[in-house]
Amino acid sequence: MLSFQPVESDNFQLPPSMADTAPPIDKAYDFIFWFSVVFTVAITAALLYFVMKYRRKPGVKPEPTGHFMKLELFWTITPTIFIFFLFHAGFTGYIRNATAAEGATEIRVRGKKWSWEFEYPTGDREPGELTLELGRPYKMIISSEDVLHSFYIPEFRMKRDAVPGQYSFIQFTPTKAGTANVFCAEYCGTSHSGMLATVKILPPAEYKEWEKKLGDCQGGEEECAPAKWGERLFVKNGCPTCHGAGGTGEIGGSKTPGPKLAGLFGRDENTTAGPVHVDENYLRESILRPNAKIVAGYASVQMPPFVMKDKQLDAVIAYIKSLK
Amino acid sequence: MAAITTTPGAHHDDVDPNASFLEKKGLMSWLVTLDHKRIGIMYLISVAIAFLLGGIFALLVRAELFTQGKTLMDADTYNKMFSLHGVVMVFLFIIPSIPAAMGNIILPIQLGTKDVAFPRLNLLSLYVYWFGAIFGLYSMINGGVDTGWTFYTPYSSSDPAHGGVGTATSVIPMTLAAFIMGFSSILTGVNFIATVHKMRAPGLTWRRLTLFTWALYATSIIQVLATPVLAITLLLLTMERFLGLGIFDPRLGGDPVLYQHFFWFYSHPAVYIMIVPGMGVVSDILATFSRREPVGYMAIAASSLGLALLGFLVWGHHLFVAGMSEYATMVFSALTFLVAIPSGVKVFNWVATLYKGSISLQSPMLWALSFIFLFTIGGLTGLFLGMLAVDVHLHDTYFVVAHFHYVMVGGTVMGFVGGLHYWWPKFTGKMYEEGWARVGWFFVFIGFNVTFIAQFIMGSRGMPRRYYDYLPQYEIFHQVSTIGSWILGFGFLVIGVMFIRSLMNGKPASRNPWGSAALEWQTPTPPPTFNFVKDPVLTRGQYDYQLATDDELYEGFDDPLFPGLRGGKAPAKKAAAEGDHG
Amino acid sequence: MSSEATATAGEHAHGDEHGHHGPKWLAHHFDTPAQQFDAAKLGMWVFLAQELLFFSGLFVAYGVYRSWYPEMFVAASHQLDKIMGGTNTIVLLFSSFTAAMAVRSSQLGNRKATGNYILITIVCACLFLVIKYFEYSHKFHAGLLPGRFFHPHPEHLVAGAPPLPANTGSFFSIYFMMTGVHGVHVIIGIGVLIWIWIRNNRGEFSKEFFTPVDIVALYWHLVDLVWIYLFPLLYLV
Amino acid sequence: MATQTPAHPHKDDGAVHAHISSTPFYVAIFLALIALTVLTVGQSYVDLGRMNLIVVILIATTKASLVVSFFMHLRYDNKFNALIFISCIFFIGVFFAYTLNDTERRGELDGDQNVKILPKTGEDAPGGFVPPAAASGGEHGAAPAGSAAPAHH
Repeated sequence: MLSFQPVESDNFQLPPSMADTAPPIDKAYDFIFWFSVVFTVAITAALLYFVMKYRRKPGVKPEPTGHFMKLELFWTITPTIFIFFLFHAGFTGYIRNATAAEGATEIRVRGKKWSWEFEYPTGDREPGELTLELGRPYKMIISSEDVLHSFYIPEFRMKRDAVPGQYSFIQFTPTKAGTANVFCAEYCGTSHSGMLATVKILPPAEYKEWEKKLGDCQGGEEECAPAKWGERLFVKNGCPTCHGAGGTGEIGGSKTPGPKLAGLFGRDENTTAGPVHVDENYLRESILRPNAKIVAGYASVQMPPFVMKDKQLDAVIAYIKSLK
Repeated sequence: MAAITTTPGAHHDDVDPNASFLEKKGLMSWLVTLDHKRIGIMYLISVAIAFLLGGIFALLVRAELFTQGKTLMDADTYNKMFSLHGVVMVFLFIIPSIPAAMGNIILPIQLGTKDVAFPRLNLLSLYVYWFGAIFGLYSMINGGVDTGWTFYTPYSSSDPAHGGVGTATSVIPMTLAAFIMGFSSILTGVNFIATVHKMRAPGLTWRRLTLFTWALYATSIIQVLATPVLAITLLLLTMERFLGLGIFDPRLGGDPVLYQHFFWFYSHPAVYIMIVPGMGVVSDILATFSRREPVGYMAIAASSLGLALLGFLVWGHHLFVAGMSEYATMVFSALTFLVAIPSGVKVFNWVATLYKGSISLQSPMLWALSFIFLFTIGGLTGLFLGMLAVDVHLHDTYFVVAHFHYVMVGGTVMGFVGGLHYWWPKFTGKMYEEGWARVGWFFVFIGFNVTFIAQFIMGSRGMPRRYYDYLPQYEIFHQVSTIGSWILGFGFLVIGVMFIRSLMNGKPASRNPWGSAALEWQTPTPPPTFNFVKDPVLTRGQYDYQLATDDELYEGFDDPLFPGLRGGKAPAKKAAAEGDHG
Repeated sequence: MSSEATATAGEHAHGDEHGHHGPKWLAHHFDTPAQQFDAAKLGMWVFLAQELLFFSGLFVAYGVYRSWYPEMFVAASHQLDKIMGGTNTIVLLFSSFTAAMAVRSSQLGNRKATGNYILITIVCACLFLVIKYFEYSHKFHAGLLPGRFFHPHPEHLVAGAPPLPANTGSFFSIYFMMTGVHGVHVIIGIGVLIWIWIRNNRGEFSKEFFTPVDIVALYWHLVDLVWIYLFPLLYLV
Repeated sequence: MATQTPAHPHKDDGAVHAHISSTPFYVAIFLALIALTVLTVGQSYVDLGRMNLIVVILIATTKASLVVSFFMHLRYDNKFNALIFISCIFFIGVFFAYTLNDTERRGELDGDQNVKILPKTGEDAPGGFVPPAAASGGEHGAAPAGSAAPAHH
């Protein structure tokens, strides 16, 4: 039934298909799309034809309405039959995508206001960028630390809410190398639309290379100078959604939810736990346990804690120090 | 006075047949009135203001999205704009629009009764609505809300002032506003159910009710049975934010998905509170402008009740990706498809009604026909979202936004504005300018489709909803959509100006300007306080054009398109030249 | 909210002005007393359906949490006073009985008995609230409060009862919401009962016209009905 | 409902005809209600295990139906009023059953889906319940209620 429409993965209506979960959904989508087109065209054509043919004319009386029992039954029963097919098409695809393959690689996905963090089986955490190996089955274990988020990769046609206090998962096997987008699809506050991440799907050989350097700085020597790497980590962790690009405390001219970071280092700040001199230790504490000492005026902002390796922390602190 | 009666009923000796219900002047005569028509008109003015306000929010939202990044406002303001657009449109405009405003004016006349069963309750419901609206306005002045109209927990319930992770905006007044306005909706529902059951004129059997009455009856059932659940949900939400109950907030041991069950147990049936009355309006308009009884009268009436019933069984389709058990998703998906059956039955019957009718394309009919087209698209795109696998992709994207706008604007608003055109002469006693009505319709129809077809495409391409900013590949769709919203807004502006002009210097309307056989057109225009000069007794159905006398249909018939047309006897020269917009 | 359903019944004293020849209490837009009575009854039943749906949200929340945390519910229900709850049940049942008797007296046109029965009903309703007040104040003392405010003081808890799990605040949220919303209904009930009592004293009711008494009694029975479920679900399981 | 009922389905004389029960009958109903209350309180001292809830609800339902049928006269009332009441119970049943069909069956198809605790590792989901004691500052929530430190720390 579903095969009458050849599956065109890159059509105008859908984003490119990059995982095994996409084709069944695309098939169902195309099926229902053409079903709808046929119905809409038929109904509209009949409507327009009748309107033109039976326009009010002098001397022509309308025909009194009779009873059309058979007709009524026909257009009650026909849709009933159709919807069984539609339900079946939707349900099988859903169940196929709702059960994970044995031995799938488990990656933890944590949503927090307003960034995504991915934890690999090695324990390494990478914010803002998810790197996957082509052809390998994955299971994303999704959780949220504050409010509802929704982990959505259009290219995989997969979406699942990240519910605080509850785990959920999606599973897929990437089928095409390239990059895809992660969106947050459940409204979560000010920077909901900035809660993005990228998915990089690498062929196995490249993936092996990447995996070796997981948790370290990827790139040349210059790119891996602490402040440079720190800047990339700053962006990946979603810090600009609250502190502004470059820690300027501004997005598009308006004040951000979090305090300005540029020029912060070395100053004395008033915090909820008394005056504090902003040094490396304070910055480190504020990243790991943000609510211990909150700068005055920001007490109602709930920055989520960030977990990083020591060298990553050092790089971010070096970057913040460099901001003027 | 020709009435729909052969047996004379009781005569109101002391009622001046020419004294319309609008005769009495003075603000107080309106504020303490028990006349359902006056209450309906006050509702109508209120919802029109709400529609204007919600429309301005919508235009601002679209304008902000015209370019990537910041166009007009910052993210927080944008988030409040779309939330307020939703809250105002849903709770202040759409839910009371057809039932409370138009239903109040027309329903008792269609039933041939002097008033609704409980006139004081009716006035109370208006005051409750206003009281709720004051809370809503207070919340807006106090900074507004940025939760979306759905108030999902824990974002809405977890107050940062108590160490929570949610929003710091003015949520409690807004939820209380919706809570209070819920009672207004319940009171209207109670009133209408009792009125339809107990107040029908002699001879007005269930089979002779208009389809608009049937639709309002079905709607009232939903209002009465679903709205209290919203009330308790919002009360729990308010308490959750205020006292930290721990029922919906996970940090206090609650479950946010449970909130979604509670919320959608009301809010899905609420979709039918919105659309079913619109279907009723369309059925009546189609009958009048095709001059024949709708095909499958009982099927259309039964499908209104069917939609009301099914509306309660499908709320879970809003939760397919929300963290609900797979078994529950299966049940909800299967039941969701059942909604297609009564919806389909209605559409097929409407189209069949046109067959061999005598169709006049005057402005109410244009709205009714565009309702059918747009609702068909809205309904069919609903099937996409009912299919589990496809919904996983489309949920919470612009596809959903476009879908429910096709149902609510393409459906309800088209029905509402169409009904407003249709019954306008009856309750104001004034005609409007047909030409401008068509211009307005044209812009609304075109603007609406431009706005939302663009949203369908970007939605299926993955653009999530409620986004302040977006990736570059979606920019073109957003721009088309924003331009469409301007066309749409212009169309409504034309219609608004046209109606105000009609009020100020419209030509007086005759008793039955459309030549309809229904009961409300058999009483003077505008109707007297007790609706009829003498109590009507029905000897035929309200759609029985073949049984209606020429006097009933055409006395005072002053169709500007068909001057002198009485039962098709007189020639109508202009007939062929009209209706180019069809 | 309950009184509105009765608002049209008998309050339109203007019938005659409109050339409508009927009893004073027959509203102008009704043809016969029976039509008015049936409409009021139907409206009230629809309103009661609405009330039940309103409470249903709390019962569903109860059901979900009870099946998730049965031991928490058992432990917490030991902190509630069965004797007080049971007494309150009997008080409410008795008031329901007197409300039914008030309707009966009214149907028979016995104004004095109607007034007395309504009065007893009001007294019982107040007694219910007094007992409730003592129960609540004990809970406040013991720190058995909803959600965020839950912090039990061991010295005030019932001796020998099972220990309370950390999330017992959820139980007390449900307890306070259910009994609180019910209590608000009791207060509204007292209000409409007093209203009916005054109208009865004024002599507005008769054998032919007792609709408001009937309808307020229906509301009062509903308050009783909800408590019939609340009591065992909260106190006894 | 759609039958050709007359629009005013009341008796021809237009007067109100209501059923009036006798005083002893009301007393008997009241005594039966008291007896059932005593029974349900007495039962609570006997542990019937899982049957507890069922017995309690059965007794409550018996009491409720006595009140509805006789005190509220539904037994003698217009049949449509009874229909309203019954359909309202039906919708409450739908609400109850469907919601529990979700909350009771999460994690059945796959143990990791929609669960509070991961079965494999026993980790609590982050963002979940923070016991009030852990919310430093005590009763009035002066301090943020546990800053959502991931549960496995």
